[in-house]
Formats: sequence, structure tokens, C-alpha cells
Amino acid sequence: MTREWTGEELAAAAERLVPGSVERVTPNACYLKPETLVQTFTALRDDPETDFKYLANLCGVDYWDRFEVVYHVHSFEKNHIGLYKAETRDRENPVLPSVVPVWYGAWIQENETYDMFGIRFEGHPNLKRMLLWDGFPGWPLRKDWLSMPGGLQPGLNEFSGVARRQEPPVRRYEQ
Amino acid sequence: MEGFGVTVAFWILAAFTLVAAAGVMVARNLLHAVLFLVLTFLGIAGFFVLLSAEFLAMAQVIIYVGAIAVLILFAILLTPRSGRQNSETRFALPATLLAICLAAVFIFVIFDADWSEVEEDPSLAASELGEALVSTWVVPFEIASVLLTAALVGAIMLVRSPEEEAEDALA
Amino acid sequence: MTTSFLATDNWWDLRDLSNLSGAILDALDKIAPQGVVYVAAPIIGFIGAFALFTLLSQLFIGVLGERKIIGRIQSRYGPNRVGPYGVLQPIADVLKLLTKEALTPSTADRLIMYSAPVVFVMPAILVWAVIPFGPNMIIADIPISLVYYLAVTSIPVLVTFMAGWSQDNKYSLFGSMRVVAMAISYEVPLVVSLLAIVVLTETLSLKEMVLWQDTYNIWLLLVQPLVLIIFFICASAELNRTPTDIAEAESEIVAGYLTEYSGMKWGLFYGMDIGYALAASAFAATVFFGGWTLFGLEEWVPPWIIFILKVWAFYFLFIWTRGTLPRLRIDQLMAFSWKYMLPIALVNLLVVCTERILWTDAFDGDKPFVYLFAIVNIALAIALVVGWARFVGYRPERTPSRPRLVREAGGYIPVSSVSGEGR
Amino acid sequence: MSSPIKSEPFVINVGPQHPSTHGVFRLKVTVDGEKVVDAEMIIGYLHRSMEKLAEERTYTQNIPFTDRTDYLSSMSNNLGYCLAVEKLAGIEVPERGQAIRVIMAELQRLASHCMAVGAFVNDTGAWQTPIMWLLRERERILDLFEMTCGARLTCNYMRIGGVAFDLPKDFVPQARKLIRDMPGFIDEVEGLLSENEIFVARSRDIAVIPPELAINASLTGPMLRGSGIAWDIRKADPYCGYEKYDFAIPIGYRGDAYDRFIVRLEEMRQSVRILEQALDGLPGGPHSTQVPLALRPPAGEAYARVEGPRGELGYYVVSDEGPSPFRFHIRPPSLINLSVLKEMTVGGTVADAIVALGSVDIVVGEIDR
Repeated sequence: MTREWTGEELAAAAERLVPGSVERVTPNACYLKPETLVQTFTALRDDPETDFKYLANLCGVDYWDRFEVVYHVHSFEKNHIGLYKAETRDRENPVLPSVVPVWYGAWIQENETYDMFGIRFEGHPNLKRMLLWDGFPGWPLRKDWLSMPGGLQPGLNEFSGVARRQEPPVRRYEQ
Repeated sequence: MEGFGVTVAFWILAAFTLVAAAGVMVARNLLHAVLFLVLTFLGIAGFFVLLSAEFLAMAQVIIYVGAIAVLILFAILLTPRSGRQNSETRFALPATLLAICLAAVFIFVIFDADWSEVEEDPSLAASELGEALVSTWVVPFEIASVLLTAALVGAIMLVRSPEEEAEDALA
Repeated sequence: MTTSFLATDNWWDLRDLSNLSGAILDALDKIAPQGVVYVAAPIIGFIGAFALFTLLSQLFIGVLGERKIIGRIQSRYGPNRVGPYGVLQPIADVLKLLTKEALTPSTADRLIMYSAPVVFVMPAILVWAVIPFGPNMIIADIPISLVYYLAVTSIPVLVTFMAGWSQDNKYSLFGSMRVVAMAISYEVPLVVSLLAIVVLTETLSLKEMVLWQDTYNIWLLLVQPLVLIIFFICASAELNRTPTDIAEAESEIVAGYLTEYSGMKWGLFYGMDIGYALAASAFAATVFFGGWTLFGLEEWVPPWIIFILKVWAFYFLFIWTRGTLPRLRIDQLMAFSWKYMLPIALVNLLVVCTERILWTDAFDGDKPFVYLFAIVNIALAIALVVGWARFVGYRPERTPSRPRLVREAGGYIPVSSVSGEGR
Repeated sequence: MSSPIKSEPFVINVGPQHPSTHGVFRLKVTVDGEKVVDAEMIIGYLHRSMEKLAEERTYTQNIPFTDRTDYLSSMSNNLGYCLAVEKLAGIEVPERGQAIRVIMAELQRLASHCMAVGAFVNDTGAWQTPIMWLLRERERILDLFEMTCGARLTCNYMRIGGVAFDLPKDFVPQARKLIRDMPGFIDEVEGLLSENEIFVARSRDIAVIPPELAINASLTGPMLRGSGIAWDIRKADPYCGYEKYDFAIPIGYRGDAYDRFIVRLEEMRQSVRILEQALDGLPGGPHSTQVPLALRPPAGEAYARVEGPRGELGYYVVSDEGPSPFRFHIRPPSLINLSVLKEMTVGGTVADAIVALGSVDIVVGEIDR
């Protein structure tokens, strides 16, 4: 059975390798600071004890007040899995560092996350709209997508009228 | 070379070959010119048939149509920006004058030469041709083959990239 | 004539259809002005060959038979809706193609694109002029018919190039570049290998070759097995049949030089591809399988029927490879032609020349020696193929065709460390 | 690079409509002669925004969506999603339900690998014969699905807490008959292809992925195992009682297209082994637990993965105690396996690029979702 690391264990491992890299801890996940994200992941990947050589899953989640990027990291040799997260609270221009230098395969998942959430990954080699076309209005997997400026509503007529425009600026969502 | 049919065939072939040859000159599109050239080759093969030289005619088709024309096509395709639609050049007038002079020389030679007429059947079997090539004409034959081999080697040397040369030098 | 052919000269004797055409021409000579006969003779021959064989074979062997047989290979039925057992399917296909809209890309070179299918048809018909259907049933019995065959079949290469270039489509251009490069490469071993046959039989005429095989009671297939193999591979390369159909490789470049063709223009290419394959089969049946002869049986059965059956049997080989083999890559094909077939063909030519000189000078052309040569050449063919493969360093894949099996999940397992469960 | 003869690069669009892109997938290939110098994939033609749609529907209503992502292995997709929701809500599945799930997932793997191997061999140019043979066998598996749940392609058979219906009476004998014929049939395909000189020449040492790259680029499934990495979630993290079955993980030697092909064939054999054991030990009892239709799992998140035919198929579900998932993410193995597309194709010829693409075994419905 694959052992799932608890948030405390994950945080301890990250702190041991890169002190001061952990932002906060939940029971099953560990939030890493974006500034040291790449450094931490590199250390976690190369450390023989953690051995997180394999990035299983990378996706974004919109929690209304913040964006989270979820990293399920994995070790084949030790057969354990860990859940790291990084978050950004900037809705206008969310930026997180790219983990492509750590795991090459992340580029395609980061591209998808950018496409759906508009989270810009700094250091990504070729960040572009992957599934949607260039100039698609808004970021569809954000929770406030339908209330984004431009009167974006379900329905073909309004939608097709808006779609010709360039990306409208995203308004901050007020809770 | 007697008979009504042969004469008709000669004139048809002559017209065909000349029109095709004119097409080679007139065609603006380089590819079209090559295809006209192929037609010219085929017309000349027809002349060989009329002269009872079937083997030569077939060799003409195999070598000129099957190989040379294809090589020319390759050369055109491999030349970047060779100009599919060629416009007027400033060499048009000199070239025309040169062509007229050349044609005058040819016509003069044709009418001036003392053509010897052959009465018997000139048909030549392929085996006799082969024997002639390796007995009477063996030296020109061999020289031609050496020349072709040299051309082949030279072509290979020309297109080699520096990396390949370096590899060969090491080996 | 060397065979004791039992057919009579009566025009109704179907065992030799040349009697019939001869009777017609004689009658025509009496009523028509002089010279008409010369025009009428090839037309009658063409109509006879076309109605009896070419059209029939193209439609019912090339289209229907091929689809049926490939259908059976692929465990399905093949066409079976139009007519009993689907026999009318080719006619339905032609009707459909004729009524289909022929699209032309707006940037295409219309003159070349339209003329290419027409020009493609001409050599396919011209080839049949020198194929001997029977002892007297040759439309044009010229002494160099083998060279004629090679000359005529080199024209389609140019036509495929025209077709591919004229459409202004990248896939087509790719296809035509491939076909031109490949056809030139494969012409060389083909001609060199056929030269061995010419040296052995001392003739360039297909009819004489059949008579040679009849005289010595052996098929050239046995005397020159290597040449048959090389001929088959080269023919399938020039015809774009499956192991070498890189010019119209469906999975790579859509349809190669045929990408933009539709309707009957495509149909002409398709039909004439089959026509060329049939011509290659007819050539092989003539040169390697004894043509119209079948060890004396041709005196009782009409020889043209024997010939046609042989052609169909050889055509089956094309269908079979098409249904079975994957496609080679272009560089592999080129390497195969230049590195393998050409040297082997050259060595074979050398050996055959030696045999021929020995046979003529030392053994006075004794008949039994040809059987000795057959045995020697078969052994030589095997030795050459194996030896040359060794020499150029070819090894059949020694890596196992079964994966390693492990019981536990974990990280990377180097190849050397575990052989696995294996089988 | 400075060859005396300069040639211009040439861009060809392989797709969106192309015989060997397995759907509306577009590959922009820059070629120099026959050699590929750059390859870029352009996807999204089949994007149906499933992840967004799933946020508006209840947990049960989302099951049909998962059918339509990877339409060649709907059972495995259903299974992965149901496992994720069960993990989130803490639902136990009865023994029989688990066994049926295993049977269906393995049958689906057989069917999907039939398609994968057939399409791959078609890409190498074997003119439809292998794919026809393989489709013939796939038909029989789809017949079993039809018998069980009425659908052949998009089955929608798994439910949260078990499966939708119990197996029909005829199912077990028919399935036994199928798996009795299957090994012989796999041998037949192997005899046609594995030793075929042309096929080996076309796929050996094509699109090689070294093991380090395979791990670093998050490859999964036969792509990972072809590179020699023993990794199978059925072994490493067993679900649905896979630990009870005896089977092995096939791994390749060099990580080329041929290794992926033989790994897939061997996986079919192993699937047959699992099916035999599962059918022999099929327990009685209920096939499903009762789960409220409007399921409201406790707030939290769950990531469950199954070993789908194309690799690690993960579902990441976040709940906010609402009737529908707050976030529903699919980890698509086809898409992530494509992340090394450039590494596989650049440097080879166009024909190799097609073979490389075929050996990934993509399903565009899953790439675009």
C-alpha cells in the first residue's frame, strides 16, 4: 500500500531540507512558500529519504479568496505519496513559480492550469492557452467566471459576441 | 524509309518534337519546361524507332525520360527559390541572336554536308550493338564510364557536410 | 515454332486466337485500301487483350478479388452487397466515381493536374503490347520487348511526380518526392538483375524467353531465384504496393500524391495502379514462370488461359503482402536497395556471366547443365543473401520479443539486473 | 550544421483531420526534408469543459462525464471517479461489488489495449489487418458490456458504493469462454507482429525514452513500464482487492516503441490471468452499498487513482459539503504522456513521428476533456 504522508511529516521534511520554506500545515497537506518553492521541491526530489521523484498530479483550485496549486508528489522506491500545495491570494495577477525545472512533465499540467485559472507560472518555457484558443475571455475554471466583466453569460449569442474580444481584465472578486 | 505511313509518321513526330521543344523555351514555369523537355525526348525516341533503332529508342526512354528528366526535376525542387514563374530577363535579346546564328550554322552544315545514302536495311540488333561497344568502341566506352564514376564521386563529395568529413577523417 | 502445337489454323480454333484475328485481317486486306491493315492489326490485338484479359482482370481480380481476399485475411467478408457475392461491386464503384464531384484546389496547376491521370493510363495500356499471351498472340513481337517493358514502366514515375507537384499540397509533394527518389533507386537493381536473365537466355525478347524455358523444360524461377526475389521487391516498390507504399503512406502523408484527387481522376490512378501490378505479374509470369507453357499441357488447354491463370497467381502475391506486412521507412527502403539488393544483383550477374561462358565454351551448351546451374544458383542465392547480411553487419533482432516480468512495484530496474519471470 | 546545400524547413500540419492522429489532434511538424526538427502539438478541438460542468452536477450525475473523457476505457474512468468519491465520503464497497469492478476494469483493459495495439500497428503501415483482428476480439468484450449494462462504449456502469446492476446470469460462462480464447488470440497477434522484421525495424529504437526522463516527465502506464520502471498502481497501491490476485508487471528493456507494444501485449495476458482468478473467486452478496442519491460528502479533498489502460488515471475531488464537487480534476494519462512528444519525435523522420505518436496511445477525448 502506498503510504500517504501527513501534513506534519511533509512539513518536517521540507523544513529539514530548506528551513523556512513551509507556510502552513493542514492535517493532510503542507503549504509551501512560493519564494522557495523550486528550491524546496528540488531538495525533496533529490533527498534519499523523501525521494519525491515523480510528480503525479498538478492542478489548481479556486477557493474564492485564494488560488491553490496542488502537487501530488510520489516516490517509486519508497512507495509513498505526499500532498504539497502552494497558494496565491492575488486574483488580479496570480503568479507562482514554475516547477518545470524540477519535474519536466509539469509543463503540460501547468499549461492547463494557466489555461483554466490564469495562474501565471514564472519560469515556464512556453506558457500559452493550451485547450482554449488564444484570446478566450476569462479563465473558465475560476468560480467567478460567469460574472466576469463583459456580460459573459451562458448562451451562444452573447458568448460568441464576446469571444472575439481580447482577454478582458479580470475584476477582483469581492466577498 | 519508304512508304506513305512512315512519311506521315515522320512529319507528325517532327511537328510534335518541334512544338515540344518550343514549349521548353517559351514556358515560364520551370516545371512545365521540364515536362515539355520530356515530350521532346519522347519525340526523339520516335525518330529512333523510324530509323529502325528500337534499342536506342528504348534506351532513350529509359535514360532520358526515366532518369535524366527526373534528375532535372529533383534539381529544380532542391534549388531554393528557383523561381517557379520566371519573368523576362535582359539576356532575352542576346540569347535570341545567338540562337539564330547557331541555327544558321546548323542549316548551312545540313545543306552543305555530303550525306551518304545507305541502301540496305540499317537495322541493328541489340547484340551487335553490345559487341561493338565492347570491341571496337571499348576505349570511349570505358572513358565514359570512368567519367561518370568521377562525376558520381564528385557529387557525393560536394554534398557532404563538414561533420561527415570529420567523422571520415577520424575513421 | 519449337513446340508441336496441336492447334489448327482454322479461325474458330480458340486455342490460338491469332487465327481469328488473322482471318479478320485477311478479309480486311481484300476490301480495304492498302495500309489499313497495319492500323487495324494493333487495334484488334488491343481490343482482344483488353476485353479478354485487362479489363476483366482489373475489375474482377484487381478490384473485387483484392478486396475479397484482403477481407478474408482481415476476417471480414469484403464487398458482398452489389450483385451475387458482390461481383458487381467494381461496376458500382466506377459508377460512383464517375458521378462524384471532382474537386480541384484553387492553387493547383490545372493543366498538369488534369493531364496526369490521362498520361498515367497510356503506359499502362502500352505495356500490354509486348506481353505474349500465346505463341502467336503478341500484339507487337519486337526483338527487344524486355527493354520496351522497362522503358514503358519508367514513365509512370514521372507522372506521379506531375500529379504530386501539381496539387500544391504539402502531403502530395512529400509523396511525389518519395516516389521519385525511391523509383530511381529501385530501377537500378531491377535492371541489373534482369540483365542476368538476358545473359543466360541470350535474348531480349519475352517470347524467346518463354521458348527458352520450354526448350530446357525448366522455369527461370528455378535457374534464377534471386532475380525473382529482387524483381518482386523492386516491382512492389515501383508500384507502391504495401511493404513499400511510402509514396501514398496512408498513416503518414494521408494519400501521398493522390491527396487532392477525387472522382474519376482518382479512379484512373487507382485502376491503373492495378493495371501496372497486373502488367508486372504478367511480366513475371512470362519471364519466371514459363509464360503460356505448362510442360506440354499448352497443347491441349488454350495457352492464353494458362498464361492468365499464372498472372493471377502471381498477382495473389501482391495481395498477400499487402494484407500482411507493415510499411518500411524511406531511409530503410533506400538502404535496402543500394546496400543489399544492388550488390547481390551484381554478384549474381557476375556468376551468371561465368556460367554462361562456361556453358557455351566448355560444355558446348549441353542441356543437362542448366539443371546443374539451377542447383548452383539456388544454393548461391541462399548463400549470397545470408552472407551479404553478415558482411554488412545485419543481425536479426536478438532482443527478446517478450517483456520482463516483475512481481513487485518499485523504481527503475536495469536490464542487466533481473531477467524477470521470462518465458 | 553548415551543410553546403541549404534546405529550408517546411511546416506540415498533421491533423486535425489526419488518418493517424486518432481523433482531432493536431501536430505541427517542422521538417527538414524527411527529418523532423520541431514538433508542436495543438489540442483542444474536443474540449468540453468537463471539469467546469462537473461543478454544477451532483456526484452521481458526474459518472457519465467520466465515460466520455477516455471513451475507449469508460469502465476504468468510472472506477477511478467512484473510488475518489468513496475515499472522500468514506463509503465501503461490498466484496462482490469490488470483484465485479475488477472484472470490468480488466475486460476494459483488454478492450482498450486491443484498440491501442491495433492503432499503433496501423500507424506503422500494416494495412489494417492487425487492427481488424483485434477489433474482432474487442467486439466480444463489448458484447459482454452490452449484456451487463446495455451500453458498449460509454458504459456508465460503476456507481458510488458499488456497481449499478448485478451481473446477468449468462455473464460468467460467456466471460470464461472469452478468456479461454484470449491467450491463443494474443499468441496469434504476437506471431503476426512480434517477430516481423519490418515491424521490428519500424518500431525498434524509435521514440526512445530513457528511464530518468520517463520518471521526470510524469509518464505513466505502458510508457513508464516500457522504459523499464516496475510501476503499477494495482501492485503499489492496490484498490478493489487487487492484492488478492496473482499477476506480474511487464517491463520493457530500452523504452522504445517496440517495448511499449510488447508491454501492452503482455499486459493483456496478465489481465486474462486476473480475470480467471476473479471469475473463479467471485463472491456472493450485494453488489452495491446504498448511497444517498444526493450525496454530500464531508468537506475535504481526495485524490484516488487507478491503473487505467493508459496509465495512472487520477481523480482529485474537493468537497465543500455541497451536493456537487467543489473542484473536480481529472489527471489524464494520455495528456501527460504527451509531454515528451517533442523528445520522441525530433530527430526522427516523419514516419517515425507517426509511430511515436501511435505508441503513446492517445485518446483525444481524454486529452481535451
